[in-house]
Amino acid sequence: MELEKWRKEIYGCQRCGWCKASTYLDQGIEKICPVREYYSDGFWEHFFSRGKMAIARGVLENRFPLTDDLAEAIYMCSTCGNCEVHCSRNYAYYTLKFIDHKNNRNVEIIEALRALLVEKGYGPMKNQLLLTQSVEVNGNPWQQPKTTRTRWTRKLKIKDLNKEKARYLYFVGCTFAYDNNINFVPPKAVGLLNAANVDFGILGTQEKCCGSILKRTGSKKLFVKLAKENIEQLNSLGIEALITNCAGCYKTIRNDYPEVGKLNFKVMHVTELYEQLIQEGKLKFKKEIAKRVTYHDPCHLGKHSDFYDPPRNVLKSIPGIDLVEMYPTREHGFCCGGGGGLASGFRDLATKVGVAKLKKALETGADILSSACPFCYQNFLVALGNMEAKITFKDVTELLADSVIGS
Amino acid sequence: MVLEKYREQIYNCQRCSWCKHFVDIYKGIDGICAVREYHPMGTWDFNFARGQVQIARGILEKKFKITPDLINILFDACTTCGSCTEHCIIYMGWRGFNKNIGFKPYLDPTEVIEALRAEIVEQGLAPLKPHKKIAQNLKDPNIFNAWGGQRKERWNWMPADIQPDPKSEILFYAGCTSPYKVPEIVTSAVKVLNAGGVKFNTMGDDEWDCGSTLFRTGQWDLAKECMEYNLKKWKELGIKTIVTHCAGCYRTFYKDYPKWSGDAKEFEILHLSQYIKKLMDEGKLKIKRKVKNVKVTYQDPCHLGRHCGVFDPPREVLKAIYPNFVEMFPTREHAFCCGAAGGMKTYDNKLAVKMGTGQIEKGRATQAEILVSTCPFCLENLRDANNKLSHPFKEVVDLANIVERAI
Amino acid sequence: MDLANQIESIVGAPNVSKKPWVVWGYSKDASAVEGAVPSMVVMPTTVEEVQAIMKLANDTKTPVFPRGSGTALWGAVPVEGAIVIDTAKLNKVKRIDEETLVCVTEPGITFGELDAILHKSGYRFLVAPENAQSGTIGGHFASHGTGTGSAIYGYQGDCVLGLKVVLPNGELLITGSALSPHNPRHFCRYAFANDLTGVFCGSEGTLGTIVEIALKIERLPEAIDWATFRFDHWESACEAGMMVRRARIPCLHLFMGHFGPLDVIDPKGAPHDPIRTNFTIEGDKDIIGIYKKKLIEIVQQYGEYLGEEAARRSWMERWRTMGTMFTLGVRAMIPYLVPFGKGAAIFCREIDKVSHELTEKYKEYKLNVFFVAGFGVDRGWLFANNVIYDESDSIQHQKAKEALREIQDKAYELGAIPYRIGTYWAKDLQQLGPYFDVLKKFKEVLDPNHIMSPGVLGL
Amino acid sequence: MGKNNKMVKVNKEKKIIEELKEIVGPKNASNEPWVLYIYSKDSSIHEGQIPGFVVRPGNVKELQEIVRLANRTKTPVFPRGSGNALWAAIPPKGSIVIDTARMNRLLKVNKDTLNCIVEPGIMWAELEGLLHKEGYKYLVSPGNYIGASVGGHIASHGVGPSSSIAGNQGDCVIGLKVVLADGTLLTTGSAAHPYHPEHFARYTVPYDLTGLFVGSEGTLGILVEICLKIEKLEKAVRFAIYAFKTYEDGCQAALEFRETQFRLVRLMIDQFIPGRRARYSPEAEKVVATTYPITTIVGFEVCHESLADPQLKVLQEITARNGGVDLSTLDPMVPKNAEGMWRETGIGHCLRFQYGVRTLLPMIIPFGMEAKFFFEKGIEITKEVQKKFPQFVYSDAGNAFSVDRHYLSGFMTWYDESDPENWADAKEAMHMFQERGWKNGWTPYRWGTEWNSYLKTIHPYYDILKKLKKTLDPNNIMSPGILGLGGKGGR
Repeated sequence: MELEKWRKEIYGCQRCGWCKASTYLDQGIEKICPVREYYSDGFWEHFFSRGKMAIARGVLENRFPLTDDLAEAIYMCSTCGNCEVHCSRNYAYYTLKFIDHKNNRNVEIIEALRALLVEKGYGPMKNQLLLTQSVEVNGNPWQQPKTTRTRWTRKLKIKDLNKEKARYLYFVGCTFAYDNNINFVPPKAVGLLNAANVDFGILGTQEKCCGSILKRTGSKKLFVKLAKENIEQLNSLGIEALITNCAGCYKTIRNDYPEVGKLNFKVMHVTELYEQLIQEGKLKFKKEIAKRVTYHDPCHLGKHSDFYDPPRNVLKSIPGIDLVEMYPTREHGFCCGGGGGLASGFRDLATKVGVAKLKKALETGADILSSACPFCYQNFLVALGNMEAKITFKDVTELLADSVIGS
Repeated sequence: MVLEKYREQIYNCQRCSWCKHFVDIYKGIDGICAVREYHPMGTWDFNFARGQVQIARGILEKKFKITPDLINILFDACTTCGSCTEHCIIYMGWRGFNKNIGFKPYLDPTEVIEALRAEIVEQGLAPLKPHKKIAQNLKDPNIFNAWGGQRKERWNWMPADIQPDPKSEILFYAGCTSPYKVPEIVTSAVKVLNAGGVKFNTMGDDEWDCGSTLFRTGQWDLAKECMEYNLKKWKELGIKTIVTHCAGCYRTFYKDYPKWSGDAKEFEILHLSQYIKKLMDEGKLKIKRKVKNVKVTYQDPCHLGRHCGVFDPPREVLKAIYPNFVEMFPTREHAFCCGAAGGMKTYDNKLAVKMGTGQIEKGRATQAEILVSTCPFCLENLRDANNKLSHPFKEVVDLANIVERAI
Repeated sequence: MDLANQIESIVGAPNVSKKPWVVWGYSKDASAVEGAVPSMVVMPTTVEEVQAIMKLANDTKTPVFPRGSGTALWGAVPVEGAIVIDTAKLNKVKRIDEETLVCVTEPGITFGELDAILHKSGYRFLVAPENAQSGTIGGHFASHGTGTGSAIYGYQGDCVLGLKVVLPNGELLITGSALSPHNPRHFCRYAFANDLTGVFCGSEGTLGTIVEIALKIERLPEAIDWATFRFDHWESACEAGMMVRRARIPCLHLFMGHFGPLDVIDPKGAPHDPIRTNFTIEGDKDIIGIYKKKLIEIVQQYGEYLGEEAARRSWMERWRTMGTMFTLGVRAMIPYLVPFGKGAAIFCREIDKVSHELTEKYKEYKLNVFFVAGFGVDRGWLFANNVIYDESDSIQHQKAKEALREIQDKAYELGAIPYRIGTYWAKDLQQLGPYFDVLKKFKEVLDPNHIMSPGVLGL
Repeated sequence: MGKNNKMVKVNKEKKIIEELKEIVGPKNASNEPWVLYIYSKDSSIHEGQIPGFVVRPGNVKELQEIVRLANRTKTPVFPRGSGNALWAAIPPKGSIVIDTARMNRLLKVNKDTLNCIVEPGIMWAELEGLLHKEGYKYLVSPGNYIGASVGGHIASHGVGPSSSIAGNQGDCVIGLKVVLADGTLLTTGSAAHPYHPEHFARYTVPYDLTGLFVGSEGTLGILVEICLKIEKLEKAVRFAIYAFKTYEDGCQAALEFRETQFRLVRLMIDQFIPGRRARYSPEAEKVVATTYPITTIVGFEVCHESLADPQLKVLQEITARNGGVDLSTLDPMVPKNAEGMWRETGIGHCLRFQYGVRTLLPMIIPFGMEAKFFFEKGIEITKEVQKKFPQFVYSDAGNAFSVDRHYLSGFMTWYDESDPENWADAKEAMHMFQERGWKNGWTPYRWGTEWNSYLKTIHPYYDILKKLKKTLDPNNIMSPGILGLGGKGGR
């Protein structure tokens, strides 16, 4: 059983309750768990991490049978990992930086639990099931035919790595590729890379879902299968690095794949590359963007991959942009609500959380909320639709492109 | 009913029990009622003023039968030293400690206690044996004094070389205590007066008694007889000024007589100490020997100090001879009673001496070697006490002796 | 209609659950004690609901277990089949009275949340627990807790002016000045004859369910300053702490220990001498300087001044310092009180020795028993002993409990005063003769059916 | 009742007094009518009640014996400190009055843990003297701290002029030893510990029973040992009088004084009534009488002389901010040092007694601006009563001293006990005060028998008191009647 792997951590829970509420006014921290704070019944123990740890322990000691509503409780989580950051057992790691390893791995444990539930047929949630099945069938969660994956490349001339070699692979990811609301972002990225004449290509219709969604929602078997295929394919390309626009893909490929198989290339988030290019002076800014911008850390990038600065540096380097921080920020930053299958599983809650985060952004008086993740993008769009707010959302790529290429 | 006259006073008692154990940490006052501090049953409420005033109230309201041990308490539990009066809130207010209060209730606990005793006598339940004896002595023409010595022996102490001057308007009143009990006081007294070139008259064998003891022990009728007798005699002798060395006599002349008779106001009453001071100021009396190296301290006789406010003359005289004069604490109006007064010595000598011992100890605490007083009662009692002690004073003497030695 | 349905009809379906996997989550606190699984958990949202629940439980003689945040370290765990009343939804601040400096709040709010609210109006509570993050007001008061601020403000009990308590029979008891029908305000604790407020202070849920607490508050200090000192011996360290208290320097926190709580932890156990003390003082901006001067003046006679950084950090992280120990592994803690004075130093040395002996004794089980002293509380010290073990290993867990019991008994004999009882000290409480009898009598009066937290306090 | 029962009663009494004398010795027990009369009354407006016996134990053992005897014979006992309560703490008929006067020792001064352990009979002033010698002081003492015993003040959770920061007497007690109705000796607080019976912490073993006996006014047990908080005696003190135009300003300033959290040992607020007080010098009085009728009297102490003036400055700023003036400079009578302060508000405070026999109805009101309304209302009430009973002198209810988070104010009437009619009227007047005060939200704070009828209306609080009473004192021998518990008793 997957859970066994985390036995020590599960029993390690101190039950101190920091994952329920942690207030640090000087750092602007007032709330920890989006579910506890914004779900109507969130006050129940099992809706925040401590309770989930207890359940995991109960499962190990098999104190009770699994049930559907137990499953629901476990899926009621955006796996944002704020609890992990605030876990008293990780205190010396995150805050004091005395030790180099996490003592507790809440997110992993929750995903392990979900894996168990799927195994036993209690998960994933109904709407999530559509996505996972779609991944199996179409190689993408959005129930779209494989062939339309390249729709966004129309009128663009990009190397096809199935045919020729290139230094980098630009891994678009399903969401940016298929979602018509946001699929104008990849072209901009391509534009930027071209502008800096980077040698890169794409997999076109041969690109398959990274499997993030499977991993998050516990479809472990499918994920491993998919991951194997992908690793094989990617390794065969002989690329130096895989670049992606998607925080989800980034996390999955960078953090989760290695557990399945070795990778022979580096995994980079586009913003990382932009940063390089800007430093090397390969990107020239044409246009000034006199705007106040605040940056939201996607959990998959920030908390899970410890990836905070590149996007910020990029934004800072854009002339005219005044980058302001929300409080709390970075590892303490609050989730957008889109992650961990929460958006697909529990739409309303996801929206509530998104709205809450938007309010935080508004407090900074920013005109633009920026991020580097399609899920955040999606969720914020919904949230914006649900509130009156003088703030727009733009992906980092978008902003950079506006300044470099001009629109 | 004697008490009726005191009804208002009695009901004015606040029962605040300041008279129980007044403390002034900065003046070194810790307790004021000698009886409460030294009486074996002192801490009973009836052993200090509040209780006795309540008894008076009870008698007025006829709340209980007057039993022998109640009477015993009344005479055993108070030296009428007046310290309770001094520290009575109501009395302080009346005397104007607090200038602007709306109206001024009056209460003098000591007065009430004396009235209480008179009441008992009036009801024929007292005087008690020892006090009755005094009356009998006084009524007996062969004795004619309080202490039962022979009438003809009264002036035996008078130095041969000093003769009373019948024409003088100044009367030296010997009283009955010193001539029979501590004659050296009166001897020195007259010597001092003589040295001051004072021509004085005496009442000779016709001297009877000031009535002090009678007033204190409630035998007011006889006391008043004494008063009438004295006033009459003084008029006959054409006296203007009465000088006495006895605090008891002084108090009676100065405070009691005016209360009962209008004529009393015609006479000037001087205590020996006052008179000596006067002589010294006028330069008639020269101090020949100052004693620098010896420490002396002074016991305020209640009747002189607290009752009549004569604090300074004796001190000034004393300081003129013994520059090295020290105060014992508490002192002046807060001074403890020596224990003899109010018929205590005659009624309960043991207790009286016990109180005296207390005073001696207080005195010794100042490192003084000589204790001076200006009252035969104090002197007698303090000497008794002094003889009992392991570290006694070198001597306990009257101011008169001191002065005599110095000139 | 069974109990669950009846309760459901009181609080509504979403607020009650008896699902085994739900109630399981409520079976433990943060201590080493294995709790029993309650029969159901109910989450009332109003006082009326609490009253109804209690009444029902009383009529059916079902044990009730009020629960704050479930973070007790002294074995406050429910009994088999109990109804756990989770106060999480009773978390509203009723009123902040800036006139009388009182804040009336429901018990379920965490210190952190309350702090956030008070700060907005420029006020603060006086005493917060070590684990103010998730600890609730109710829980802390019910176990008369201490923590930051205790050095001058004393116990949580000292900071409470009045209560509203639901008694087992469902009646709502008000204590303190709020009793007056014509001025039902909390501003004086000793208003109506006997002070019943105190009776519930430390009752740990054995007498009733607290539903409202009036906390003393004060204006935020204009300035805060810090100082850390190093001492060579327990004597000097203890003496210094005592002297600062004696001079009544407004010392918010006075943490004495083997290591400043934010120093690096040697994973093999707490590093030893030198002993450090962190002082945190408060005051008006133009006065605090003088206080600090005075403080240094006093303490320098005993130890070496190390500047303010360590103390500052330890203050900034005051509510998370426990984490430094949690990172070592699951921690069982036994807190107790020791009076100021020579005795304290001797105690420290003794208990420190004992801790090492025990670590030795349980070497094979990889237990880590250690003593890090603690902080000043009014007229004494709050010290604690820690046992660090791995709960996933049942034998180790067992041994940890034994070790804990040993260190506890030892401390008790050395004169430590048990101060949070739970089930840890229950046995020792019964030694107290007449005192315990009176406790029992009380219990009798207020809770004749013994439904309130049976087992806790050994009642 | 028949002659027969009379006989039985008489015999019973004879037996009891004999036993009492056996316990404490013949000198310390009495049932002489005149003795009983003395012990029949406190300082309140109510007539006394003649007890059956007065006994003065010298130690705990004796006291326990007495209580056991009482419990056996079901005779009420009535512990008595100094007998100057102002709220009708009056012994029940035929009860055994236990006079604690002989249990008046200071047992211990713990400088380390800053507390002292005393027997209940000691006078506050005595204790103060003893502590001063050691260089320490207690925190709160009653207004009449010269006459009052420690035990009495604790048992009635008293407050005093120095309560501003220290709070209620209940806040100053660390632990107690109490003799319960069955004669057992109960120790509360940390001293209950078998291995280490030392008083230093109140909230240790669960349930703060200490508080239960603080304010019980002798209805649950008899205090035989009290552990009081003490603090170092500070030489550095400052004292000031500030005057304000209105109650608004005064109360606001007082609130801000309090918020500074300086160690205020005095904080009084007070409305100037011409010819009422000698507190002001003529110069100062001019100011007060004309434009600044509301005065606040502030005294504080500091741990270091260098702190005194900066703190004083802060207070002055607050005063200025609230449009007040500083009288201290004007007024030579303003104390300059610790002794002065002690005189001013120690003895000085008691001098209210001077007006003669009087009722005092101590009541508490919230701190802060709201107090203003209470003061004004209080004055209104006083006027109303005054209209009905013009013959009395009244204290306006517009003055008070601060206690932690509230003020202690109250209503006062000076009357003449020697005139029965006048006395009866005074009672009537006081009942008016009680009734009006209560209705207008003044909270009574010491109970005796004075408030019985009111206390009985408070549920379930009162029921619980009764239950507790019943369990701790099944035979109802502890001061029955007080707090309306167990039988009529009282007046």
